[in-house]
Amino acid sequence: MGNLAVQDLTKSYGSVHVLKHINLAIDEGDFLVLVGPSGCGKSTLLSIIAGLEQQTSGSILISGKVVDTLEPKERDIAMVFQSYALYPAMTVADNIGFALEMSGVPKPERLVRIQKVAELLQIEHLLQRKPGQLSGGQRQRVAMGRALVREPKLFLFDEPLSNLDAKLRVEMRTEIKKLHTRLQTTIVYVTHDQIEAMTMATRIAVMKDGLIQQFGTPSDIYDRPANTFVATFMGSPPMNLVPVTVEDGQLIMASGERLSIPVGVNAAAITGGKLLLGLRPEWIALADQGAKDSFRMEIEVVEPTGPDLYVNLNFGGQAIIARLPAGESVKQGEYAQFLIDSSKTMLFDADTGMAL
Amino acid sequence: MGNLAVQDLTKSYGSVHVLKHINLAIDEGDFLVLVGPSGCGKSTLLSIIAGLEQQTSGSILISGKVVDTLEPKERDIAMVFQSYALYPAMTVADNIGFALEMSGVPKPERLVRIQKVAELLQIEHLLQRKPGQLSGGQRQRVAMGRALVREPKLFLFDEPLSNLDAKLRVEMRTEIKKLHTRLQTTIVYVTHDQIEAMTMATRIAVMKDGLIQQFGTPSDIYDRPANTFVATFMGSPPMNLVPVTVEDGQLIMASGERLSIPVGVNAAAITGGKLLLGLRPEWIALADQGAKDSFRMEIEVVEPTGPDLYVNLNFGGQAIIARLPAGESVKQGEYAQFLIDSSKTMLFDADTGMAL
Amino acid sequence: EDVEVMHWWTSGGEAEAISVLKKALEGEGVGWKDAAVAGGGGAAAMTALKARVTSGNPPTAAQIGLMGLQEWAGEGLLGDLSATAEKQSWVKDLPPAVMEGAKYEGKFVGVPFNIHRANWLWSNAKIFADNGLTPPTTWDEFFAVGDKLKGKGIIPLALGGEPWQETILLEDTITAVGGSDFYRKAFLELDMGALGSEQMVKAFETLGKIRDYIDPGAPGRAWNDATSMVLTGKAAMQLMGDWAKGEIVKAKLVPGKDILCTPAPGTAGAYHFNVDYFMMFKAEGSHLDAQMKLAAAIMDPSFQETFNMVKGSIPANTAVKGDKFDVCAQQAMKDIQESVAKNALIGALQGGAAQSARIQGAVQDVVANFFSSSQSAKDAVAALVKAVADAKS
Amino acid sequence: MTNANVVTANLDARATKSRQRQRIANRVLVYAVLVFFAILFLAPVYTMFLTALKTMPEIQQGNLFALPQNPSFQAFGHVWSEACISVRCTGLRGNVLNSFLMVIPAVLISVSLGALNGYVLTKWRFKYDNLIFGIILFGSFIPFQIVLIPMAFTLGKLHLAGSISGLVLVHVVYGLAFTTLFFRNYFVTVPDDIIKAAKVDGAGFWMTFYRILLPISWPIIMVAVIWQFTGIWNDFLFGVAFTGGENQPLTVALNNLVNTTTGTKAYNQDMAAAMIAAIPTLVVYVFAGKFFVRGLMAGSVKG
Amino acid sequence: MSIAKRLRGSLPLFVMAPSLTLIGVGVYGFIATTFVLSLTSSRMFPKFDFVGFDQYVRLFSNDRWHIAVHNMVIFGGLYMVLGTLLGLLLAIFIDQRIRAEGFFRTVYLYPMALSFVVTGVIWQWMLNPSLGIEKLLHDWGFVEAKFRWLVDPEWAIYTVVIAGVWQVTGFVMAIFLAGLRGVDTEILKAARVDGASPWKTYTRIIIPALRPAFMTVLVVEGNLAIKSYDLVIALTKGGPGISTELPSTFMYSTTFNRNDLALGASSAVIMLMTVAAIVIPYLYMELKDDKR
Ligand SMILES: Nc1ncnc2c1ncn2[C@@H]1O[C@H](COP(=O)(O)OP(=O)(O)OP(=O)(O)O)[C@@H](O)[C@H]1O
Ligand SMILES: Nc1ncnc2c1ncn2[C@@H]1O[C@H](COP(=O)(O)OP(=O)(O)OP(=O)(O)O)[C@@H](O)[C@H]1O
Ligand SMILES: [Mg+2]
Ligand SMILES: [Mg+2]
Repeated sequence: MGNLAVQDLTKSYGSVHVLKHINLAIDEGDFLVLVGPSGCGKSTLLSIIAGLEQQTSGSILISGKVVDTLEPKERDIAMVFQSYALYPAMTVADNIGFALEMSGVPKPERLVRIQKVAELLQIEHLLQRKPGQLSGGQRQRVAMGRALVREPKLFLFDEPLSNLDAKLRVEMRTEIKKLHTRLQTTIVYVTHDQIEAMTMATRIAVMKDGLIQQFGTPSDIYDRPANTFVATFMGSPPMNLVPVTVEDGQLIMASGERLSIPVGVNAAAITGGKLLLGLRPEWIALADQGAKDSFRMEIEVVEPTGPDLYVNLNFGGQAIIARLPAGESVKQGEYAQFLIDSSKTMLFDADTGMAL
Repeated sequence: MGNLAVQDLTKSYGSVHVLKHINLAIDEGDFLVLVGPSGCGKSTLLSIIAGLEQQTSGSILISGKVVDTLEPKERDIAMVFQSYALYPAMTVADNIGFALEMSGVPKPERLVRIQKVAELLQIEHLLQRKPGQLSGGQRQRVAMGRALVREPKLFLFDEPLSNLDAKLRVEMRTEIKKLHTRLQTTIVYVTHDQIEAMTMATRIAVMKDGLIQQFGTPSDIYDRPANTFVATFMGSPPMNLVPVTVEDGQLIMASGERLSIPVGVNAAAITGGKLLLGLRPEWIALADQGAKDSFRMEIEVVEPTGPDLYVNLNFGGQAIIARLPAGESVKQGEYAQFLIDSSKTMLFDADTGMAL
Repeated sequence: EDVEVMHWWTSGGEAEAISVLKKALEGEGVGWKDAAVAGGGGAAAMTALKARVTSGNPPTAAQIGLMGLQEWAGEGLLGDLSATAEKQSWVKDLPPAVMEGAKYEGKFVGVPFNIHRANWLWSNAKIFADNGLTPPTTWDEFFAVGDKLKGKGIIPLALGGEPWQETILLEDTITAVGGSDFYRKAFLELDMGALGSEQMVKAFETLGKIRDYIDPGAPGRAWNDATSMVLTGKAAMQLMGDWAKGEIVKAKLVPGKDILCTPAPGTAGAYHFNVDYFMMFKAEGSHLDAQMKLAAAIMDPSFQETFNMVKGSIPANTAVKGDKFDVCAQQAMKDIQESVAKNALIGALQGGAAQSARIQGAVQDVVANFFSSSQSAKDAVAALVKAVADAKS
Repeated sequence: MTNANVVTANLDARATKSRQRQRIANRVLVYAVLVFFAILFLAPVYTMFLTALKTMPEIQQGNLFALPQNPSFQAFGHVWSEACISVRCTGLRGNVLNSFLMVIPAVLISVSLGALNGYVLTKWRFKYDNLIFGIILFGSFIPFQIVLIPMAFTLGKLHLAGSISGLVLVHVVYGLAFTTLFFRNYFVTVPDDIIKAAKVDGAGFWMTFYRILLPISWPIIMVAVIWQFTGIWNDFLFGVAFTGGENQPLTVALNNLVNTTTGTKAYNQDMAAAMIAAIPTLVVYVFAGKFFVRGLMAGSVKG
Repeated sequence: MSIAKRLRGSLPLFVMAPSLTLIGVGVYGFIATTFVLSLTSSRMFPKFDFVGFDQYVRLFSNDRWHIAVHNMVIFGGLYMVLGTLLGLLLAIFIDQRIRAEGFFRTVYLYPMALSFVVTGVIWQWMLNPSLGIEKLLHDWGFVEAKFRWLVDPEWAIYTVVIAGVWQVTGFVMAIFLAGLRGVDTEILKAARVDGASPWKTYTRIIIPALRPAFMTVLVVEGNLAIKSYDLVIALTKGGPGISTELPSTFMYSTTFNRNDLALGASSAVIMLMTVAAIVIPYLYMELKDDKR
C-alpha cells in the first residue's frame, strides 16, 4: 500500500509561485493533515499528488515509485474536491457509483456499496436526485461519498466537511477515522478546522505561502510550534505573543512586569535579545485574590462561546486573550488576578520568529 | 431600516416540503443566526427572503412592508451565496464593485470602497485576477466582499466563512461584528460554526427539517435548549443525554447510580416518567480522589484537541463525553472520579424530547 | 449497355422531349442513365461535368453549345463520330455553320439537336390590333410604337433585366446598326476595330434608349416572367429567342396568331442562331456502340421533328419537313435558308455560338454594367474593347 | 390597525398592483417582439405557401399577396410523386432516399469527430492545441468552389467518384471545422473540475467523454446537428459535382425541377417542391428543440 | 517511457488524427493546389505552365473583382452585425421562460431549411416594385411609396443583406440559446441581488459569459458571408448590372462559367489571404488568454 513522498516540489502559474520546494514524506497508513492560510497552496499540492496538475519541478512518489508520468487513475487515489465537482447529469447514486463502475465492479455489489456509503453519509433518501436538487452540505456529502465508496491506495480530502453542521461533522470525522483504522489507507487531508486537524492527524504539515513551516505530530505542532506563524495559526483563539526581554534570569515586559522563563529554556543563552513570549489562552487562569506569582489585568471584553469564555485582557499594556471555563465570574471593565502556567510557555526570537 | 418578519412561510419542490410554516420576527439591527442540520432549509429560507425563490405560501415583511412581489433589488439586500456565484468573466475588483456600479456610485468612490473591502478581506493583491484563478477560500472572500461593500437594509450571509482558516475566520468575524455595530444593519447569517453562532448572534433560530425548533438568544439556546434536538445539536461535543427515572426526589440511572435533580426542577411534578438528563461535556470535571458526590467512571478514549481533552467515559454503562482542560492526567483504560455540576444539568421528557 | 447523358433539359416540355430520345434508344436496347443538371443556362451542368471528367468518370454524352464543343474538343477528351456521320450522311443534312461547329480538326465530335433563333420579336397581337399598330421592323419604328403604347399605359417592352437577356438586345441592335457583316466582324472575328467603332457606339446608344420602354421591375426578372407579361397583355413586346414559344403554348395561346413572331427590329434577313449539341466522350467497346446509337438516334429525322416541335427551335437536320410545325417555326426554316444564301447565318453570342465562355462573359459584364448605370455609350464601347482584349489574352 | 397602517397598506397594495402591471407589460413586450419577428420571418414563407396553392395564370396576374381563388394542394402531390425531372417522372420522391443515405452518415460522422476534437482541444490539452484549433478553424474559410476540381481528382483516385460514400466524405471534411468549433467553444465553458473528478474516478478518455461530457452537451449537439443536417441536406454544389445518375440527392432534383433556363416554369410547383424538400430539416428543428434544456450543469461545482 | 505510455500520451493527437488528416488534405492540400494553379494559365482544366503572377495582375485590373470586394465589405459587415444582434435579441427573448418556445424557435430556424433556389424567387417578387411590397403599398393607397432597392444598383446589395439576415438569424439564435442555457443560474441570482437591471444583467454578466458563443457565431457568419453564393444568384444574379457581385460569385463564374480556372484560383488565394488578415489576429486575441 501507499506511502507518499513529495520531493522538492514547485509549481508556478506564470509568474505566480504557488508551491516553493515542498518536501514531505509519510508512511503507509499515515494520516497527514495539511493546514495553512487560505491560498497557501494546499489544494494545488493535492492536485499535483493526484496527477491533475503538472508540477513545475520536483517529484511525487507513491509506494516508493515515481508517479510523475502516471495518469490519475493509475495512481490509485480517491479524492474529494474542494469544489465538489459532481457530475451534473448523474443521480447521486450514479455519482457515487461511477468509480466502481469504471473499475468494473458488478452492479449488485456496486448497489450494496453505494447504499452503505449513503447510509454512512445520511443521504440514502437523496440517491435518486440530481446534484442540482441538493443543498450545499448534501452536495459535499455526495462528493465525500464518491471517495469513500472506493478502496484506493491513497485518499485525498480537500476540506471535505466544511459545509456540514457540527454534529454531522463529528459523526463524519468518526467515520473517516474508522475507515482509516479499518483500511489503513494513507490519507492526505486538508482542513481549516483545528479540531479535525488535531484529532485525526498522525502528521500535520503547516503551510504558508507555498512553503512548509512545520511538519510533525499534532502535539509537536500545538505544544512546540516551530515559529510564531505556526504558533498563532494553530489554536483558536491564537497563542498570545508578548514582547519581552531577558534580565537577571527573568523576562521583563515593557511595562516592567516580570515573568519567569519557560521551563527548559537556558536563560544565559538568550540574555539581551528581543523576544516574544508565547502564551496560549488556555494557559491563563483566574487566580485567587492575592495568589503568588499572579498578575493583575483589566478585563476588556468577555465573549461567552457556550462551554468557554473568551476574555480580552490588558496585560501591562499588551492585549491578550484568555480562555476561561464558562461560569467564571469575570466582568467587563473590572480588574482581576491571573496566573500564567510557565511550564508551558514558549519563547520566540522577535526578529526571525523562530522558537528558541 | 430593516426589521424582518417571516410569516407562516412554506416552500415545496414538488412533493418535497422544504419549509413548513416558518415564523420568525427580528428587530432592526438584530443579528439572526440560522443553524440546523445540513439540508434543513436554511439556504432556501435565505433565498426566499432575498426574493430569489418564490415561496409556496406565507409572507416576508421587511421594515413592516410585505415584499413578496418585490424584485430582489427592490428589497435592498446584500447576500453572500453558499456557492459564491462569482461572475466568472469579471475580475475580482469588478465582482466586488458590480453592485455599486449598478446603484450608480461614481467610479472614484467605487474604487476607494473596493480597495477598503479588499484590504479587510486580505485580497488586495488579487483584485485583477479572475475568479478561476483563485483558491477556494479566496473565492469565498470575494463573495463576501461583494456583500460587504454595500450598505443595504438587510444582509444575508450563507456560510460565508466556511472555507477560511481559523485565524482568518476569527478576523472576519470581528470585522463583520464591527460592521454590524457601525451600520446597525439587520443580518441573517447561516453558519455551522457554533462559535460563530454564539459570539455573533443576538438571536439564534435552530431549524430542523423545515421547522423552527427554537428561537431565542444564544444563551437561551445553549443553556436552556427547548428540546433534545437543540440540546444535542448545539455544542461540540454535544450534550450527553443520560436516561434516568425519578425516585425519592433523586434521579436514578439504570445501573443504579443516583444523581441530584437539576436545580429549579420540581421533583414532585416529574416522578415516575422516563427522563433524559442533559449533561454538557464541560459540566463534568475531574474530582479529587474520594470527593463527595463524585462518580467513578471508566476512561475509554482520550482525544487531545490542543486546549482541551475530549474524554469518552463509561458512566454506569452509558457512554458520555467530558471535556477537560488539556494537561489533566487522564489515561485511557483507567478509572477516575468525576463531578457533575447539577446547577446546570437539565431534564427532558424521554418520549417527546421536550425540556421540562 | 447504358449511356449516361448529361444535359439541362429537366422540366416541362424539354423533359418530355428528351424522354422521346430515351424511348428511342431503349427500343434499340440501349439503357438511359440520366445525369441532368439544370441551372444557370447550363453553367451548373458544366461545373458538374468538369468535376466528373477530373475524377475520371465522364458521362457518355453531354449537352453543349457550339463554341463550348470546340473548347472541349481542344482538351482532347472527345471521341470521333465520323463513322456514324458517314453512315447518316450528316454532311448533306446540316447547314454549314452547324456542321462546322460539330467538327474539330476534321472529325465529328458532336451531334446537333436543333437550331434556335435568338432574334425574334414577340408581340401581343391583341394589343397591336386594338391600337392599330403593327410590330416594328426597325428601331425607329420600335421607339415610335413604344411611345404610343406608353401613352396608353402599356409597357412597350417586357424585359428580364439579367445580363444574358440584355446581351440579346445588344446583338439585335448591332445587327440592326451594321448588318450581319458588322456583327460577324465584331463578335465572331473579334475585330478590335469593329468593336471600338462608331457603329458599336450607335448600337449601344440604341440599347440605352430601349431602357425608356421597359418597366422599373425589370432588373433580375426571369425571361419567362417577362414573356407572361406579353401573354397577359401587361406588356406589348418581348425580344427573346424561340424558346419563348414554350410559355406561349403553355398558356394555351397560338404562336404566330395570338402572339406574333417577327424578326427583331432591323435584323430581318439575319439569323442569330445557336445550337445544342451532344458531345461524346471517348469510349470503347460496347459502350462505343451505344454511344454511336445515341448519336444516330439524335440525328434521326423523326426524333428531331418531335423534339423541336416541343422545344420551339427548328431541327438541325434539314431533312426534316416543316409541315407539322407552327407558323413561327416554318418562318424560321424559311429564313434560315435565306440567311445561309446571304451569308447572314451568324452565331448568337448569347448561347455560345459565337465565342468562348470567357469572352461571352466579358461582353455580358460590359452590357450589364452599361444597362444598369448611366455610363455613356462611348465609355461602354471603350470598356468593351478593354474587356474583350483582356479575355482574349 | 391604526389609520396610518391602513394608509400604508393601501399604498403597498397600489405599489404591488403597479408592479404587477409593469410585469405584465414586460411580458406583453416580450411576446410582441417575438410575434413581430415571427411574422417577419414567416412572411416570405407565407407568400410561398400561397403561391403553391395558386394556379399558374393566377400567379401571372402578379397579385403576390392575394389569397388564392381556388386553393389547391395539387401542386404538392404533383411534385412529390408525378412531376417529370428530365426523363424520370417520379417527382422528388425518387431522390429522398439518396439524401438520407448521404445526410445521416455525414452528420453522424462529422458531429462525432467534431465533438471529439472539441473534447481533446479543451479537456486533454497539449502543446500547440490552440494553434491546431486555429488551423482547423481557418480551414473553414476555404471557398468550396475552389476545392471542386482537386476534390474530384482525389475522389477519382480513391474510387469514390460518383458515389454517395464519396459525397459523405466530402461533407465530413468540410463540416469538421464547424463541428469542432461548436463543441470546442461549448466545452470550454464546462468546469474542468468535473473532468478531473472523472479522471480520479478512473474514467479513461472515452468514458469521461461519453458518460460525463455528452450528457451535458445536448444543446450544442443539437446546434451541430442542425448546422450539419441543414447544410448537407441543402447542399447543391457537392451533390451535383460528386454524384451522378441515380445517386443525386434531393436538392439536385429540386434544382432540376425548378431551375430551368429555357424551359417553362411552374412557380406553384416550385414553391411546393421547396417546401416539401424542407420538411426533413424542419423535423430536425422541432426534434432538436427538446434538447435546449436549462440548468444542465446545476449543482456541479462550487465557486 | 514504455510504448504503451507514449501511446497514451499521444491519445489526443491520435483521436484528432482522422480529422487532421482530412483537413490537411481536403483543406490545406487544396489551398496549396489552388495557389499553384493561380500561378499558371489554366483555363478549363489544370495545366501546369507557370506564368508567374500574371493572373493577379489581371485580377486587380478587373472591375468586377473590385466591385465584388467592395460589396463584400458592405455585405459582410452588415450581415454579421445585423445577424448577430438580431440572433442574440431573439435568443434572449426566447430565453424568458415563454410559452410556445418551441414554436418560435422553429419559426426562426425555418428560413435556414429552405433552399435559396426557391426562396430567392419569393424575395425577388416581394422586393420587385411591380409585384411586391411597393405594389402592395400602392394598392393600399400609398401611391407615393417607393421601395426600389432590388432594382437600384446602389441599393441592391442591401436587399441581399436583408435576405441573408433573414436566413441566418435563426441559427445564430440557436447558438446563443445553447450558450445561454449553459450560463450558471446562480450568477444570475447574484446579479439580481446586486441590483442589476435585466439590461445590465445581460450586458455585463451574460454576454461576457457568452464570449465563446460569440466566437462561434462570428466564425459561422463570416463563413456564410464569404461563401454566400446561392443567396446572390437566387436574388439578384449579381445584378442589376454587376452591382451585387461578390467574391464568391466572381470566383465561381470565373472558374466554371468562363473557364478561367487560374484567375478564379488567384481570386480564391487573395480572398483567403484577406480572411487570414482578419481572422488570425482575432483568433489570437480570443485564444491567447485562455492558456492555462
Ligand atoms: N430542486 C430541488 N428539488 C427537490 N429538493 C430540493 C431542491 N432544492 C433543494 N432541495 C432540498 O431542500 C432541502 C433544503 O435545502 P437547503 O439548501 O435550504 O438546505 P440548507 O439548510 O441550506 O443545507 P446546507 O446546510 O447543507 O446548505 C434539502 O433537503 C434539499 O435536498
Ligand atoms: N490559475 C491561476 N493563476 C494564478 N494563480 C493561481 C491560479 N490558481 C490558483 N492560484 C493561486 O495559487 C494559490 C494556491 O491556491 P490553492 O487553491 O492551492 O490554495 P489553498 O491552499 O487550497 O487555499 P484555500 O484554503 O483557500 O482553498 C492561491 O494563492 C491562488 O490565488
Ligand atoms: Mg483549497
Ligand atoms: Mg445551504
